[in-house]
Amino acid sequence: MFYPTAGQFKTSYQADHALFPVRQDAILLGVIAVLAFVVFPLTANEFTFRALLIPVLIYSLAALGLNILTGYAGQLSLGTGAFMGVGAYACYKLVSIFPEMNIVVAIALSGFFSAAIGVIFGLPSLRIKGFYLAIATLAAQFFLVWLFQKWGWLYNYNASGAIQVPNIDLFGITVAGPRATAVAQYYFVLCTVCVITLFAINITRGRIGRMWKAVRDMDIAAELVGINLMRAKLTAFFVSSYIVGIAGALFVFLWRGAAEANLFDIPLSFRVLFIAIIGGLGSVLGNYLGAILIVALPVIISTVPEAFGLPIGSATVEHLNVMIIGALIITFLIVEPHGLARFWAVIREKFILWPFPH
Amino acid sequence: MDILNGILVKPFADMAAAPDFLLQVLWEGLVGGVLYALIALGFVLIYKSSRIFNFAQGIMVVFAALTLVGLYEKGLPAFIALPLTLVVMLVLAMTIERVVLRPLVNQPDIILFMATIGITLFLIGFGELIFGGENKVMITEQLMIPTGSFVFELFGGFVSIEQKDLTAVVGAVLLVAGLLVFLNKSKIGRAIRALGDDHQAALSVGISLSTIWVIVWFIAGVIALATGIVWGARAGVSFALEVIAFKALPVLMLGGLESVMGAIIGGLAIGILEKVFEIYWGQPLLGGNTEAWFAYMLALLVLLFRPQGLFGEKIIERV
Amino acid sequence: MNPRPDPRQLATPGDGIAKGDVLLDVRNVSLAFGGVKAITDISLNVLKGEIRAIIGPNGAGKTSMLNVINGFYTPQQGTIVFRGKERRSMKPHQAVGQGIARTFQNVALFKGMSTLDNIMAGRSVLMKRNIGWQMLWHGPALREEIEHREKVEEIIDFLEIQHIRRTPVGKLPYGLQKRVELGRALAMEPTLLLLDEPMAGMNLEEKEDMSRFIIDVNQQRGTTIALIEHDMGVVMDLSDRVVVLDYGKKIADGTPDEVKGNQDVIDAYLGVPH
Amino acid sequence: MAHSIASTDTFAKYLLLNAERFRSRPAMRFKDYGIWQSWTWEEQLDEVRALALGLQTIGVQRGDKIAVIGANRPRLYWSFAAAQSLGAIPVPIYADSVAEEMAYVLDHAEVKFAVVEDQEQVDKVLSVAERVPALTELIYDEPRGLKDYDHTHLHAYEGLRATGLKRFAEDADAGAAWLAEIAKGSGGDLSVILYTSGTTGRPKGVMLSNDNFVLSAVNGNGFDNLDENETTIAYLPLAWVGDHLFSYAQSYTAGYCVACPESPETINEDRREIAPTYFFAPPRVFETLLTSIMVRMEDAGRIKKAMFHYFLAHAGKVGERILNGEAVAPWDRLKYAVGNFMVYGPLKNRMGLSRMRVGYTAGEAIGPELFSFYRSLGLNLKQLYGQTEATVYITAQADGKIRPDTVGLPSPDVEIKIAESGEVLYRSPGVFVGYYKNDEATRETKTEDGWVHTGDAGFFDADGQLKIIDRAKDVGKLGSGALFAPKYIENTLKFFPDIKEAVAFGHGRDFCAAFINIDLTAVGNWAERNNIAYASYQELAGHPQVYETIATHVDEANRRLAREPLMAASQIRRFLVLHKELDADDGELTRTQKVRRSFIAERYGPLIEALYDGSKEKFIETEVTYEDGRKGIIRATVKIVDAKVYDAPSEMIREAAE
Repeated sequence: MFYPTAGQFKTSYQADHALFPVRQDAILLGVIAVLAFVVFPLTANEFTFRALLIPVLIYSLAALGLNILTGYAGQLSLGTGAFMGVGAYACYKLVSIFPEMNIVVAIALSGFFSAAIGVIFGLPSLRIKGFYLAIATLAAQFFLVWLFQKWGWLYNYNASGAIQVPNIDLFGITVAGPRATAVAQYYFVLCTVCVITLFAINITRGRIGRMWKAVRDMDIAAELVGINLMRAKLTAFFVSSYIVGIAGALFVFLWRGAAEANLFDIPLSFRVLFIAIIGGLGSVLGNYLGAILIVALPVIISTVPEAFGLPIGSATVEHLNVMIIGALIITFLIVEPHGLARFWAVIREKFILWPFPH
Repeated sequence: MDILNGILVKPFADMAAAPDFLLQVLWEGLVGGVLYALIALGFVLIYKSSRIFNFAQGIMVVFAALTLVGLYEKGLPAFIALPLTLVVMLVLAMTIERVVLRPLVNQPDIILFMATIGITLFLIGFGELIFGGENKVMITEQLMIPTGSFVFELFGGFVSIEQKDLTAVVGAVLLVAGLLVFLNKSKIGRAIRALGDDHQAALSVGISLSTIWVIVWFIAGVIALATGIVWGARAGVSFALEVIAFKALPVLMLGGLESVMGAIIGGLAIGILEKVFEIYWGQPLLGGNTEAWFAYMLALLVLLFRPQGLFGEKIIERV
Repeated sequence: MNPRPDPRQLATPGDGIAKGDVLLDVRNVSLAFGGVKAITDISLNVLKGEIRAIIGPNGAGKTSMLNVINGFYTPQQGTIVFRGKERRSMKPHQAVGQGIARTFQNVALFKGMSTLDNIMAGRSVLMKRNIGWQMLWHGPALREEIEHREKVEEIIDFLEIQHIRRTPVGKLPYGLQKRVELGRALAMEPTLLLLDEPMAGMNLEEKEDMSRFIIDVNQQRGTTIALIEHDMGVVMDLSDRVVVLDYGKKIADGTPDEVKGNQDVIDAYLGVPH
Repeated sequence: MAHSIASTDTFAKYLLLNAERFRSRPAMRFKDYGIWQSWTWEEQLDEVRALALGLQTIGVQRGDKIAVIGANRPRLYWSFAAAQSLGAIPVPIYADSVAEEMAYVLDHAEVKFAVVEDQEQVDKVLSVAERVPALTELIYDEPRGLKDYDHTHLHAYEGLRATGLKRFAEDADAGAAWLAEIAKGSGGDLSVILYTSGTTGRPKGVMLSNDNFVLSAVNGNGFDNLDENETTIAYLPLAWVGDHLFSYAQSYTAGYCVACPESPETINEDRREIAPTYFFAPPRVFETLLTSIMVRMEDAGRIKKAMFHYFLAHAGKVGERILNGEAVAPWDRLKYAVGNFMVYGPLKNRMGLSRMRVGYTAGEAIGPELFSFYRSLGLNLKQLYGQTEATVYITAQADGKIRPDTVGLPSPDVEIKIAESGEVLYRSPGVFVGYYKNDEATRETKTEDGWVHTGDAGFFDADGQLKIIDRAKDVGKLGSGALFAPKYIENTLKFFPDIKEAVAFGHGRDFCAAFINIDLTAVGNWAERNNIAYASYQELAGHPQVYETIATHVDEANRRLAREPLMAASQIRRFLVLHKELDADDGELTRTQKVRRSFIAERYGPLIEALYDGSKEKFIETEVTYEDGRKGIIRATVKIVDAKVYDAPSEMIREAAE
């Protein structure tokens, strides 16, 4: 039996509004949680942590942030990378100025900086729509990256112009900096991502989420059912940028360890956008699926030929990689424009309806 | 007071003090603006005819230039490499129509936009795989583009105008003029213009949608090649060139996504203004490299007052 | 124990205006786009508790009139008095706050959302819990969500759309979409409900259903209704009073019978040139 | 409170008992406002008491008849209990009956009060109120649209309930008096009057006592080990004896939970959500279910379809034997297990039957193939043979002793004998008191010593299981003298999803011939897939390709009939596809959707003649009644087709043993 849903009924709205109204979904999530919290840490090696698990989680989070803005509220943004940068630099400055500050607090606070900047750059969304707005978000992208380069205070006037993450402990365990172990960082990122995902799900399925979707689907109608467009859009920019900022802070502090301004340039924005779109706009799950695909793909492309004994130069791998990602994006858009999340939804629906085709 | 002085007085004093330098700056800005305008023109054409925001326009510039240089490096003479490059652009247009546009017809705008980003990535990877990633020199002389420069003595100083820049400007003017004639006078051109408004009307001209798309993308490819040659002559050919594609975007915001005139005027305006700003304000006050964002900030400001761009049509919302 | 609220208790809360008093008074309103006059010096009123129809041929200015009433357009001249408050312009979402809800000529639902979510979205303005509670979901935010879900379920029950509760509205047939849209407007608990051609594009059976719902809304919930219709037949049976517009001008106002006998109205509908 | 009453012989007493022994166990669920609103036994007691106390205020007294009209919803079931608690007698009436039929029953039963569902029923009752002099007060559940009605004799259920609650809260005596009223009730009292739709003539009011229902229900519970852990779904008409037993009497005696669906449109979804453990459906429901399964599978991909049919075939081979606990080869068992994973399990899940422990089908004979199909999936579906006059149970199949072609052994405490004429007679504690105000009919049906004529012909087979052939009066003889059992033939035809209804003729004739009604869903779907355009039912029914399809079904049916020694003679020689759907509104079907053969024979006389005179087609005019009551005429030229007949098997015909 695939997805036996018979006999699952709700006697209260509370049960009907549960996170997983269908029991099998909850079981599936439980299995994934066991994998993520127990099996992976026990089995993964340093390379897997650094090249797959941690980046997947961080990119998922960034894509989740973008997805809230683009997928839920319908405001296309091309400046995600720069907002990640704001989070990262904010966290760096907080840690430099208040070395005693708990890293969790520092990261949580750094999100507010990117959220504030996000709201400022979101203001034009009240007047500008569609692609015009997308281009407007590029203004944030280019301006902020320029600022990261030119404003020495941000990187403590380092000669290199880069920010370096110091060793930071949490409850006696080093979680950031050169001394941190991959496992510790993995757990830190995993927990953060889980908590924020839960919050994001809750927001998107409640009143605010509906307001966003209403604005996305038809903004005039949304206004005429009493939704304040300005507030709805700016809330979306705020929440989105907050999450993106956190992802940026994690990106530097829990993964890269150091960063220069151009790390946050347009390629990063696009990478996150790909994840959100290939994963599926308007879905939380999609961000994870998209991130797994985009992060794992280069690893696969570089390891598979080797496994078959075909040595390929690293430059060639890089070029092939870019090419394949491009082709994959097009293929995915043609096959399932609504992304991997929809793909899964269709499969799940098939399982539920099995053996019937529809 | 120093700051106010630096912002409000000193730049203008500098301009007045060295008008020859100002002229030089304006010329440089103009040349840059011509290039922006050309790229923006490619965007506008495609957007008008198919509602696709073609992010790949910038990379088509690089791809075209790279193909030209690459073919030359493989030993083909320039007069063969140039038409061959045009053929490559035609094949590219046909491939895109067949592989990308046709399966994605009727999808939401954002999906098509993403698809063009996919095309961008593919072309980058493909181009680098075949021609290599290193910087190449444009075959300026082989294409018989003059490389000298005219020097005018003016206002007690001198202004230097490179001949290839002049060629670029003249070439661009000719290209745009030809394009306008094509769009306004030929049957296909009218069909392309009609397409933006109404698919059915365009189809009644008797040309299939696929053909029109191929033609439009091919024209965009030709414009890209022209841009690539000119820009390559100035800065060399490499994928770093793709950044100029981003420069074309604020031009579109200013000019409106559907206006050919808007693209030209917006391009020139941004080219000149960003140069002037960089020289007189950016470098002395902000540490330079303001060209990275100036155009965007300018466009953003303009849009706040005219959300449809300077030349876009006003949208009246109806329910 | 078991919440089975009596639908009769759903009537909108009192606002000090008794049934039969003037609820909405449109005074000498004119509206033009550029040089084109959409509405010329029209006055009309809507009494509390009635079904008021605005009819007229295409281009008579009916929709513009609704747009003026709910703040989407600002008239160049004239004022609007709603519940005793005079104003010329306001934001559409403020109109909702004052108790004016509406539906649209061409269904304007949120296509990506289910029937339930669409109607829930209609209650956005009545929900207050901030983002902090929303994030946690449990506690006040959940209570609020459930409270409003109960109201929405009453509307779903009322409109007999239980079987499409979870269906994305984009997949519904047109007639049902119109019903969902009415549901969304009802969810706002309006004092005045504006319906823009509620029966456009429907077959006879659907029209009859919709008429029944409109009457039930008016009677059960005590909602005052102003509706626009192109087709005179249905309206005459439905409404208490009718105002007829033609080329942006008011040409008749009165009970259905009075209007039916009016020569200007007959001319307008027969298309006598001006 | 000590409600415990030693001798629980009425449902009101069971209610008190259950509120004590089952307290917070669910008694009733109702999908309303999007969720399953639930009531525990304690809450159910509160509800029933509130209504009873409210009913008292409008004058309900012992012996009054209270009509109950509407769909399956808790408040109407509570009306039964509330009325009975006061000694009044509920008279449930089919909600879909037209005003005319309703007027007769209301008047005949001398109904004084009526509890109805909504405006539609209020209007219907009011429209005939003049003809029902006894009727004084009308109570409605759904207030929608009734606001402006004159409320002098019209009462909102909600209002009565509120009054009742208030009385109970404010007046301690009211509650005590109510308990005293309950105590007055006894087993011999009339419990309910159920009007049987009857295939001919006016409906008759079957009077059933508390003893009838309580004893039958308790016996039924014991027979199938039903207790408070079961769940059932109530979706069949309230006025039907089966529903009264399964959704009311057995629930009260066993203490299990009854779930009411949200609306008729959502019944399938609601059943899936609830997944009843105890389920009842007439063959028609199982037929529709099977048809929709097959139709939906038609759209599946080739591989999936092949897989589906492969495993169904395997289930057909070994499924029933596994269910019956017989020996099956391990390899077959393994294959069945795979099939269960891939097909049977998901199928049961989609049908909402995956938790079904006991399922019954009754009301009319179920086609053996249809029956076997469900059993082969692993569903413990059983047949039951019963009547309103018997309070349902006459025979039932015991677990493990199930054969598709019999209706089982006599139920507990039921005696059965077969009359000379072949008619089945029974005697049991469930035997009805009599027909209301119709002693003559009572005498015709029930003998002095308590034996009841079923009107069905049947015989006991070698295992002692009862086999019903047909209605006693319908069983006829072909011209050759061979047995002609029309229903048996019709059921054979109806196994095919394309065939919705069939009417067989042959009594006194040379051969057997049939009318066939296509199933619009199944055939329409097929037409769509084959790009066959049609504008109406009539056009589709007359389509040559449809005829071809039906002809292959008739051919297959004849092969099957040929295998049955008793039936081989009545293979179908000629048939036609009827141009209109048989419809209860036209009197062609009963309200329970049984074919009214004699009426049809009269109405379509010319067609029958054409079947036997060898003509190739026949023109006919038929009067029809539309949903809104208007009448119209439809005309058609109906084609008649010959079918192939097969040789009977050579083995000896085993005649009925008794």
